[in-house]
Amino acid sequence: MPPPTPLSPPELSYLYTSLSLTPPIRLDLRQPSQFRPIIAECSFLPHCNGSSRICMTEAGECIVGIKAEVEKDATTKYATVIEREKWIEVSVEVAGGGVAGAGSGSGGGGGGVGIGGISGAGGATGRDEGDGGAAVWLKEGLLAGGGGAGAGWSILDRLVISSGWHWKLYIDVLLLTPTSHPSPLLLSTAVNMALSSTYLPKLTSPHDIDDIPTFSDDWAISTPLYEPTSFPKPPISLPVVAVGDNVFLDPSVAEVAAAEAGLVITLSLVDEEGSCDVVGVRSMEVGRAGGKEGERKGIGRKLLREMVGACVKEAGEVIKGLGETTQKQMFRA
Amino acid sequence: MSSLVVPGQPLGSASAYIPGPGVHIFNGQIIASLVGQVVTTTPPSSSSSSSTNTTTTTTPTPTISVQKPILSTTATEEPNATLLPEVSSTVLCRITRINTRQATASIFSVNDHICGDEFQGVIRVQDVRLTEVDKVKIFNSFRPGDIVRARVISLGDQSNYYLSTAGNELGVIMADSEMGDQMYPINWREMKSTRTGVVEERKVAKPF
Amino acid sequence: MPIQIIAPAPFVTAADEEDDEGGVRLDFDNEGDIAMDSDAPRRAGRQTGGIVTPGEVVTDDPQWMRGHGTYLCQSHESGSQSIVSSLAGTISKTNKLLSIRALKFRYVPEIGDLVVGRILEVQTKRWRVDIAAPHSATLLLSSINLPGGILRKRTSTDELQIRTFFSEGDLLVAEVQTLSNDGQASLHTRSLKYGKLRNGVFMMIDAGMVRRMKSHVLTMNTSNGGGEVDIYLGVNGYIYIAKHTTPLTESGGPEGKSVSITRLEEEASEAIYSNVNEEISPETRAEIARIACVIGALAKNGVKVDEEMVHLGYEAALEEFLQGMEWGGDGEMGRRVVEASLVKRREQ
Amino acid sequence: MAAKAPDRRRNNPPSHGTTPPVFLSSASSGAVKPKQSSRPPNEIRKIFLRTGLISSVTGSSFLEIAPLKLSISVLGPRPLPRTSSTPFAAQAILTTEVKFAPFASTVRRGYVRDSSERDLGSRLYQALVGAIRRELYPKSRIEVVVTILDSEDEGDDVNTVYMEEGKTTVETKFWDAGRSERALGVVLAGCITAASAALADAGIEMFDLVSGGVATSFVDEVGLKGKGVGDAVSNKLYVRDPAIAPPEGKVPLATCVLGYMAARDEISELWISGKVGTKNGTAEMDELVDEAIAAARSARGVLNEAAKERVQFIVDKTGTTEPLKEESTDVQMTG
Repeated sequence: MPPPTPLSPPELSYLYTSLSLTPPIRLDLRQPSQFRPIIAECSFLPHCNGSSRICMTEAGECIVGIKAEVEKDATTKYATVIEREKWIEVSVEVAGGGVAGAGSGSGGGGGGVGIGGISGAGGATGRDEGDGGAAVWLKEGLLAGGGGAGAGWSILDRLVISSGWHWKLYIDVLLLTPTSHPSPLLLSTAVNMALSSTYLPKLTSPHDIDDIPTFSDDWAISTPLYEPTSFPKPPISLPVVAVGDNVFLDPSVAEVAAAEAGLVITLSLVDEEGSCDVVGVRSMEVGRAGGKEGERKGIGRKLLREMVGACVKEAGEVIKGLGETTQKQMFRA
Repeated sequence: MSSLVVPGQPLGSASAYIPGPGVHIFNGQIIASLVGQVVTTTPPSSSSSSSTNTTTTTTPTPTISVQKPILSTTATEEPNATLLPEVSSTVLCRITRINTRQATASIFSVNDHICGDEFQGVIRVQDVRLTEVDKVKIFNSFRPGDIVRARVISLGDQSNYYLSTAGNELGVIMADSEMGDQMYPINWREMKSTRTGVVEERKVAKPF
Repeated sequence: MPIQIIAPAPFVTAADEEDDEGGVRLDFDNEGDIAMDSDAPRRAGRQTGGIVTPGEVVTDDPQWMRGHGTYLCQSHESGSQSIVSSLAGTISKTNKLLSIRALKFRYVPEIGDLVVGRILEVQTKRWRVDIAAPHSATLLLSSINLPGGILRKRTSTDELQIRTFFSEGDLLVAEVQTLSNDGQASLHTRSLKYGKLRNGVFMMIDAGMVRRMKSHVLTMNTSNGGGEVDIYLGVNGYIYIAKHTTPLTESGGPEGKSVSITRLEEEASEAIYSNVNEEISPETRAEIARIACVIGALAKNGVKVDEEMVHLGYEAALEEFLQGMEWGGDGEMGRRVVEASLVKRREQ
Repeated sequence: MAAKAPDRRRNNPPSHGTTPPVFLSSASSGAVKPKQSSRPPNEIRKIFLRTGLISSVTGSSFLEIAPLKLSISVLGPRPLPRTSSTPFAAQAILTTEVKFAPFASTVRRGYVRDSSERDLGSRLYQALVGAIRRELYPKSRIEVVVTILDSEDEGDDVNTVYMEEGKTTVETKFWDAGRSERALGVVLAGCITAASAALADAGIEMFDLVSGGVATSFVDEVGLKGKGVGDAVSNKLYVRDPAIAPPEGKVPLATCVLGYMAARDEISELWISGKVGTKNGTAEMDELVDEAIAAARSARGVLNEAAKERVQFIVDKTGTTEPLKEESTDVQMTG
């Protein structure tokens, strides 16, 4: 997620030196493993099975709505992998015309309400890696990352209604702040909260009947997609960058531009104590990686360990924190 | 066989050699950045015959470089195949458009090598001639279609390289007259048609 | 907890009221209470800080002239003309001219403004500079100081080397020299006060949050061994905070020996366009970061940034001894610093 | 030089036409699917890699790993497109494009790149971008175009999952979650290795060659069904360069794909998908990454030889002056 205009060389070198000091000095005086505060709200869209709204200082704001629709299995007795993976559909879009002239050129001008430009998966060319393909990446995390207490657990199993029928889950991420490079943390916390707040209507027809299933319309007895007490929890992705030998969580845009290596690590909570499993790791494009002589080109093994270690240490708290916030808000309503 | 190296392969200590083209330094080591043959050249000041011997303590620091051999009939002096115009490289270009301020040209050869893609360059009116710059008229110096030898003076902006023909050996080397027949140079500012004998103005390069 | 998760709060809180000067009161001159007593809605508006909304009648007193952000409207009943606001903002008046200052707006350049900008594009003889205005500004090659003496003639070589002076992404401090008809600004850096920025950090706040002052370049003495720090408060809301450097002025003065003057100029000019930072101690870096956080907190809490507030805020921050995320977004601590500094100001 | 203005929208073929490379059909392959060979888990499949096959581009390579076949062209450094929107680039701009041929997989693919292809492209970009000395090529772009001609992927019988019906809960035998990651991983690793070879063939300066490696961790199927699977670390099986079909009685846990620069011991691109426990800190991940690195090192040996092969051919043919043999060149960088 490099900023639209490059930073000037003195700025970058200032940042780089500050961040590679021991102890490092972040521009906002944060500790290396400290996150910026986020404003979060969930389950506020009445038409959705689950929804969330996340607002971050720098990354902006996004809304996630999850809708579940009843769908007939494409094949009756056999569900191939491809078919099953189609049960979840993720899309990331930018709300058009939000802020006039906001750099990326994706927001349509004027003051329209329509959808301006599609980012993420839509706009990924070779150049904008990192979070390009945001939808692909989010889905990958979901499919791989359900697996808490049993590696065999999959979110897809929760979507089976009866023989021949399943829920089709539409996860729509709407970025209210136009950007071509949405922050992975923003997207993943938003999807995480929305999933935790997703409830599906209770099935009233028997499981083993091939007929169209029927559901109770009482939301009080609806079933949560993710059990609030048990332990597959929706996964969360944490961006982490390295400058020199220092590792920083939740890097700001400028920090990413000055960083030498970056990863987005997807984790899911396994137990009450807050220990996590890594369910996915992806490289993130950072400013200083490569090109010039004397810059670091990749991640050494030791650094990789430190980066993942830092995420694993903090992720439990973050996921738990998000979960608690979700619960609080759910039952307040 | 072992004289071939691949990128990433260490070639020796950075203190023992001066890095030339095709190598870079990492962790105090000279590292190859091309596939090719290692060439060390000792500065001629020292006595030793060509570059046969590797560093001994007395000889001046040799330059080490990696060259990628190319399949070509005439072995030229510039062996690395990928080329981009650089400041002070000599290029051949074809004039594509002219206006009063500048001539736009399409560069097809850099340092005697033909490039795969043509690069766009401009010759601004003040860069046409070394002297009497104020009197230069692009219209009297170049016409579209002329083949010009020029020197790169700046990488310019995002789309154009800046070229200059200020210099005796720089300027039009091939041109057709308005009638479409070939012309030959008669002096540094005129060319004459082979068939009709019409004389046209050009900024002519001095023939070798 | 490594992360702070906040439930969304309702928009305006009473706490904002405390900041009694949030760009409102001070825009009135001393006879501030504009005589428009007949206007009931206006009065109500004034009590909540003098904010008007588009369509709101400001006054129907014919003594006032219509300024920016207002329009004239013929009232149906009385047939009298009244001035109606076309912006959401505060009323400001100069003599008999009534204008509305919007609460939130993009920076509109004015001649003489000191701005911090970032190069967007390099063209043949000029640069396009982002100054947070609706149009990007231009900086002509002829409007900058060229290395090798202030009075040197511009040559065509300079044109070829334009990228060595400023290239894309570079930050600079400049003054608005002229404005074109469509409001596009043309900048100049023909003073040693202006030019390329280095040795520090860049941040941006809302353009409206920087108060126009006599001088927008502050030099602050910091604690904790930070030394002196320069703050460039661009009127456009772009701010640069850097280690203090001795200004590259012609300090040799007229009485200095002519040889040394030229040498000095020579040296100064070479440094102008350098991209290399000086040695900056960790202490200075920490204090620069602290000042950046103070300014950020001030702006976020709706307090206009000026020299006094930066100083007070910095003092308050030192007392609170804040770390990291407490500053952020709606962080309680950031607000505390701002409140503490407001208290300090009242005491003075 | 042709007198007409160059066509910049497409890459022109040479005027005289080209002869497509013809590959000898090995006797064993045919319509019959090759059976899973009983190769040990720590051995990667044989790699066929050759450079310089396409004469009209700056550099090219062709790679074959069992069913996977892909060809890569490198174009450039070439001028940036002459649109006003292109900003000045002090460093070369790298673009990568990965496309499956419509016939490359069991399910036909369209001509327009889909999201997984774009994703592979951006991953390939990440793997290569740091290794290229881009500062040497200002104002230019380098294009890497990958065409996958054949691949092992979804839709195979192996992956059809039978869903048991009845009962109150529907039980599915859906243990093959890592399959598509494995298939894509093998493709990506192949792309990385082959792209390095093509870049080397193009004579583009690089800090190091990047080779791709894949490894998958498997656990016993029975172990999984029981509760508390996290402890099943003991009987973990790591397979380098995994095939689609999992080993007998095993289910995949996590797959790691990486781009590795052996000479610098650095990872330029990392992609892990699947469950990696953190009970022992990052130990479990380390093991997986180490396996993938080992796979990448093995591929690097092939890559080195392939990169040299073409140059050696030229050297032999032109008989250029043998440059002196350096005493230090005997440092062989084979994985």
